[in-house]
Amino acid sequence: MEITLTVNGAAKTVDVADNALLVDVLRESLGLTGTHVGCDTSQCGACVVHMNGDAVKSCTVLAGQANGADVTTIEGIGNPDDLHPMQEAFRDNHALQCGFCTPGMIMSAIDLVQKGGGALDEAAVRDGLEGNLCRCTGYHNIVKAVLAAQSST
Amino acid sequence: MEQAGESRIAQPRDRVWRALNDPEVLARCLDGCKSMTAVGDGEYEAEVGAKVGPVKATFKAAISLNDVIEPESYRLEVEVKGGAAGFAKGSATVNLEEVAGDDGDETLLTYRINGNIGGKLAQIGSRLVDAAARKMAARFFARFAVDFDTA
Amino acid sequence: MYQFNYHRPSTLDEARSLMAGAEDGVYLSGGMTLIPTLKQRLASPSDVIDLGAIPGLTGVTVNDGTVSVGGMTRHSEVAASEAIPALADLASRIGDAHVRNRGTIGGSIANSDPAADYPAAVVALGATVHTTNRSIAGSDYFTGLFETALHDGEIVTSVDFCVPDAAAYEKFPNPASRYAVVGVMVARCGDCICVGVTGAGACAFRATALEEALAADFSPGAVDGVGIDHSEYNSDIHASAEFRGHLVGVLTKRAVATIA
Amino acid sequence: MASETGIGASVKRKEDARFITGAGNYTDDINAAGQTYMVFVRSPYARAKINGIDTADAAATDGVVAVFTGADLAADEIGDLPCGWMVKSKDGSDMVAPPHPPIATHAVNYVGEPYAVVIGETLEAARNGAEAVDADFEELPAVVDLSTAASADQIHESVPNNQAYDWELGDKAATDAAFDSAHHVATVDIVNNRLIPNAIEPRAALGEYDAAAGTYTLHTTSQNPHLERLVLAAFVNVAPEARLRVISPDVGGGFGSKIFVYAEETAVIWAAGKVRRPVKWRAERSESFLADCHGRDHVTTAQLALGEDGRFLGLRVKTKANMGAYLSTFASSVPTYLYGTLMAGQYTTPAIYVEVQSLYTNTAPVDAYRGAGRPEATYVVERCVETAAREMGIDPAEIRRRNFIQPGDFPYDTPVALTYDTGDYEASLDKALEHIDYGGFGARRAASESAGKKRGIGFSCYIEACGLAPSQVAISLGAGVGLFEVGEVRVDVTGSVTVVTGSHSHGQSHETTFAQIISDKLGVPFENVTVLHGDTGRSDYALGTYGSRSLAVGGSAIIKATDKIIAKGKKIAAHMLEAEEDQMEFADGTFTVADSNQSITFGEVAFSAYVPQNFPLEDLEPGLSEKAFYDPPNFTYPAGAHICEVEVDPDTGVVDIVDFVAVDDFGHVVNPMIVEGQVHGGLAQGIGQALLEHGVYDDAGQLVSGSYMDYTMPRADDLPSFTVDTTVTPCTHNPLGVKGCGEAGAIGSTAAVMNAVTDALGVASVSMPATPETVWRAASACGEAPKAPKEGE
Repeated sequence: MEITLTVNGAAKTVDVADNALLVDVLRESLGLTGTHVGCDTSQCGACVVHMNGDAVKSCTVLAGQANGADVTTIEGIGNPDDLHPMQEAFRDNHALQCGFCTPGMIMSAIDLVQKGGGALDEAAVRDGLEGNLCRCTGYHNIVKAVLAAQSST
Repeated sequence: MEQAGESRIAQPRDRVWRALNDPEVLARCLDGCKSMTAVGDGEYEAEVGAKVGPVKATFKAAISLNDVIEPESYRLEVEVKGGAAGFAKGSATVNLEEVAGDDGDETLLTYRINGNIGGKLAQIGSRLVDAAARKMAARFFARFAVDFDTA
Repeated sequence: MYQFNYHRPSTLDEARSLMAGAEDGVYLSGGMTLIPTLKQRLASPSDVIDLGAIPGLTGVTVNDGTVSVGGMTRHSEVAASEAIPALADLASRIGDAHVRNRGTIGGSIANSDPAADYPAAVVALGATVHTTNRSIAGSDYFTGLFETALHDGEIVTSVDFCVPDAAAYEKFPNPASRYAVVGVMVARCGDCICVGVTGAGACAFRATALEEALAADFSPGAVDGVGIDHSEYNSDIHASAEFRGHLVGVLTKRAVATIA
Repeated sequence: MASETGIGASVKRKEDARFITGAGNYTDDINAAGQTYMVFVRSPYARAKINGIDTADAAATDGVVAVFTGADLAADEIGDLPCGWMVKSKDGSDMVAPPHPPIATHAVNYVGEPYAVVIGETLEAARNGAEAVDADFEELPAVVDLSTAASADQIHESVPNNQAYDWELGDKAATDAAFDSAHHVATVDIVNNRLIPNAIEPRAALGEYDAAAGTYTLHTTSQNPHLERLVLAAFVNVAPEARLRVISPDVGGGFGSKIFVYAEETAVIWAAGKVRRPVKWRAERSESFLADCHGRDHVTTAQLALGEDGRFLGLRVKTKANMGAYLSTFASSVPTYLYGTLMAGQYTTPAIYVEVQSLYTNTAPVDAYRGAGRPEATYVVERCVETAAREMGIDPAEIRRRNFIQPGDFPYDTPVALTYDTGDYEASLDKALEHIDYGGFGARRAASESAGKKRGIGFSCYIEACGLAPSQVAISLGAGVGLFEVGEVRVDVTGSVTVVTGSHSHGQSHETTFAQIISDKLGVPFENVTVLHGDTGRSDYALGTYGSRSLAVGGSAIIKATDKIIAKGKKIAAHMLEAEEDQMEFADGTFTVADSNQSITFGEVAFSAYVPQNFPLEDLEPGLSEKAFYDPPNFTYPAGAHICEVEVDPDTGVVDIVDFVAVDDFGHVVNPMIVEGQVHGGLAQGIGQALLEHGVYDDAGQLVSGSYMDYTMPRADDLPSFTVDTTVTPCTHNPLGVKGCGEAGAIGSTAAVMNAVTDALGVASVSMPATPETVWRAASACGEAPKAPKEGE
């Protein structure tokens, strides 16, 4: 079937199987490999993107469900010369090591801060990131980065 | 995984025993059973569509009756292969006891089941195994008890 | 995933006729349980019928002491609603942020996972489940492990909750999955006390012994005298039936303490 | 050069630019034209005979390219997966390792063991084919329980009593004598729970065969591509070493689990040659749970003998270690040379005797997982010490102080084969006590008590042997490989520098740390240094990344190469300045003729090296590129003090870590920011072991904690922010004075947490993981065991 969606601001029409997932569309059809797959039970959060303004796990969205949606991936929020404040905060606070969970973590963190109204404290950030697993950082610096990004935005 | 239960059936013991050895009755009482055929003495093959929430698959089951002490007890063994989902194995030891009821002889059926599952079902669904097994066993023997009214 | 035909009807009637015509169809609402199951190849429906494009099934409306939640309303929207704070609190603790952004109340209660959160509210808050066919009292809705009063092809269109005088939800999450090992919703409406329990049994239920004790004395201490029969409770590597029984008591006390 | 980017500075990472923008290049991001997809058909049984495998339906499935079984690999003379470390039993006999074919042929011995592979045009086709493979299994009773494995059914024909080896270390007679004279003996029974590594990137491989050139290229998620190549070429016989290139691109975490050579990449690269098309495989997470090597899984009884004054007299340890179904790449060394040798801890215990029996079971193979042997050892020692303190009524900080090896005692020979070069254990403990405000603990405990909570504090003073390792020592102890590292420093024509290291980075930040070293030593701007790693086509044979060795060993190799660059540079500079070579000095990126104002910059020397004018070619070759192999003379010995404070809710059994302090001595630190990050990550894994993580097999050998629905990974809301600090006693035998920091968090923290939990509850022991139900049960029965008096109470 054919679906049309907006990805990182650009309209895309792709032909996909009925059983394709949004993450397959992004990684395979569109070559946006910054969105990762780390599990098969919708727990790890490595695949988080924004869909119509909400952070969602793209491994648990069928391509058909994303038909007509506005999707933003890690590739769409900034680039090395013009980083998103959350990307900058992650770098400045050493909030990543192997980098595999990082795109999903950043996309979740952006949604969290946007909806947090500037009022997030450490506990709220830890709570808000429960859907993203990181095995490297112990979360300490991720939490620092999210709080720093909140105050810089 | 082990479960036990009992039900009282307002029928004499040998009638209950006959039913317990009737593949048609067994098939009627087994949730999702699509077919049951005898393939040998006390051996059957069944096709069972199992559904636990969103998990839905059709299994081929081999059923055999062992340690048969007519008309008191037997052990029913089931082995199920579910392809990608894995496998399940279990046994139910069923005992029939004659008890006196208000309107004549009745039968107390007690059962003890145990079993295990393997493959993806065990890996992903362990939290549901006990509850699902309990449900299947309880439903089987409940239907069995009721079956006499309709049969 | 096995192959299936994906449909995205725009009316309830269309959805139902697609279902009626499908060899082995399944409705898709939020997909938070169904999609992982399909990915594991633990189900092979012929047709997946997505309810996401049907208008009129979302939103939280308040009318005369009743809060009506559309069947396709996301958990995050309920979490942000204000009419029943305990219901919003419950919704805010379902899964994780991403589950709340996709999962729906209709999908959750149609699935009737024994460890889902919403069922505790459905049984404790005098709910009525409205479907394409009829209305079902919340207390009659859950019938067993992953089983409900819904018939084949029936779709949950909305759930009405009574606004209680006071209510609180206490949850003991599974440390891994964040499902409820036990969740308890205590609601007080005049003299009527409802205690809805999820996670402990095959499906959500009202703990009547606790309700009676609390009706006589609405205080945490009243829970102590109630023996909780855990013989039919769930048991897994995270919590034995005995521990679940203990937690039902502890969480009930805490909920009572919050609202007493 | 004390600059903003030199040694000691918290430089922001070079790696981050790609990772934070989604431009990382992980194995699964790489696709080859015409690639096929491989799916493994895995055993649902823990133990079964294979009576036959019918692949006809699978082969006939739409889109299936090929189906192979173990017999096909055997026909191509593909060898077994070897274990690279020979351990001998007490009686001098060699360890017994069963044959380990990559794809099972006659029997399967754990759930998840592959017995066939299916290659499809698409992943879906391969999956469909995999479901159509029909094997005739004869299920056998599974051996699951480690404590009874030695007397259970024999799993492998060649392995009597399911025993890999029965090993010992230390002086039994001296230890027995110490116990005879003891005033007090503290005994602990410990289960070191099974852990599943769970790097967030699942393992993956892409194999390609170039028929024209006869060469193989394997992209895979390996921590050490050279080891992968060596084993695949020399032992498994997949391809000649020179015609096999192994590339580890960006790798999403390893923690040990990606050191080993597995069935999957073996099958991928072999099959690529077979079907003459690229073959790709990526693990589903469900596969990772079953088929990645697990960690820990020991059952131990340990006894500490003490004098009346609380001095340690002797330690006796008896351990059963679970190897799983087969002996993985380094599995044999973990419960022996990485475990028994650490039993002295930070203490002067004069007599130690350790016995380890390693056994096979029908579970996934167990091998090194972050810390590898050393967390297990620390847990044994520190639980013994804490137990002794409580039983004897001595403050747990004080009992440790009384027994520490003192700064003046180094180098210190332990009774278990190691020579510690340096350390100051009391300094770390004192700093940690200050951070945690030990004096205020009594008041905090009282406050918790009045809120219905139970508060406890726990200590762990750990030591680790890192910088693996001196080849000489390792080889003499049975290692089948040397353990040196290679570093190559290539100065480019324009004066920028390319460093090639054999140490692969999968989160450890080599691209930054190694660039800092070069920038510091050569005076080259940090941004002009590029670090390459992870490609056997780029660097010489080397050993890779494990055991906190990258900086201590790999960094030292780079320093050694840098010294050669400077020496060569001096030669060139002397030629250019018409001075004598021995007059040349080098500092801050400038070569200067001693006692003169004649100088020339590093960049000018570099340019001249490649545009050689009038070089005396017999004495001075063009070019400025040097390579060095570094083999350390000893292990390094990071050590530290971890203190954990918990609050337990006795009603629910929930343990809340309210404070965690880690003070570590890693010697000199190149990048404090990175080092702190390494500690944080290790702490999360150590705390995870204590409170959350558990690989659970049921009696039939089914892995029932086989997904994130049941295996509890630490999440952000499970952990506190940590207080991390350092003390410094520089390593005495490497040029940077560094010790390694990658594993410390995982080694020290577990015992601290469990000592805190048992302290809070006032019970002698709580089994790991201390889940709510476990703690609730312990709390419900508490009040029996003594609590040690605490300073400030």
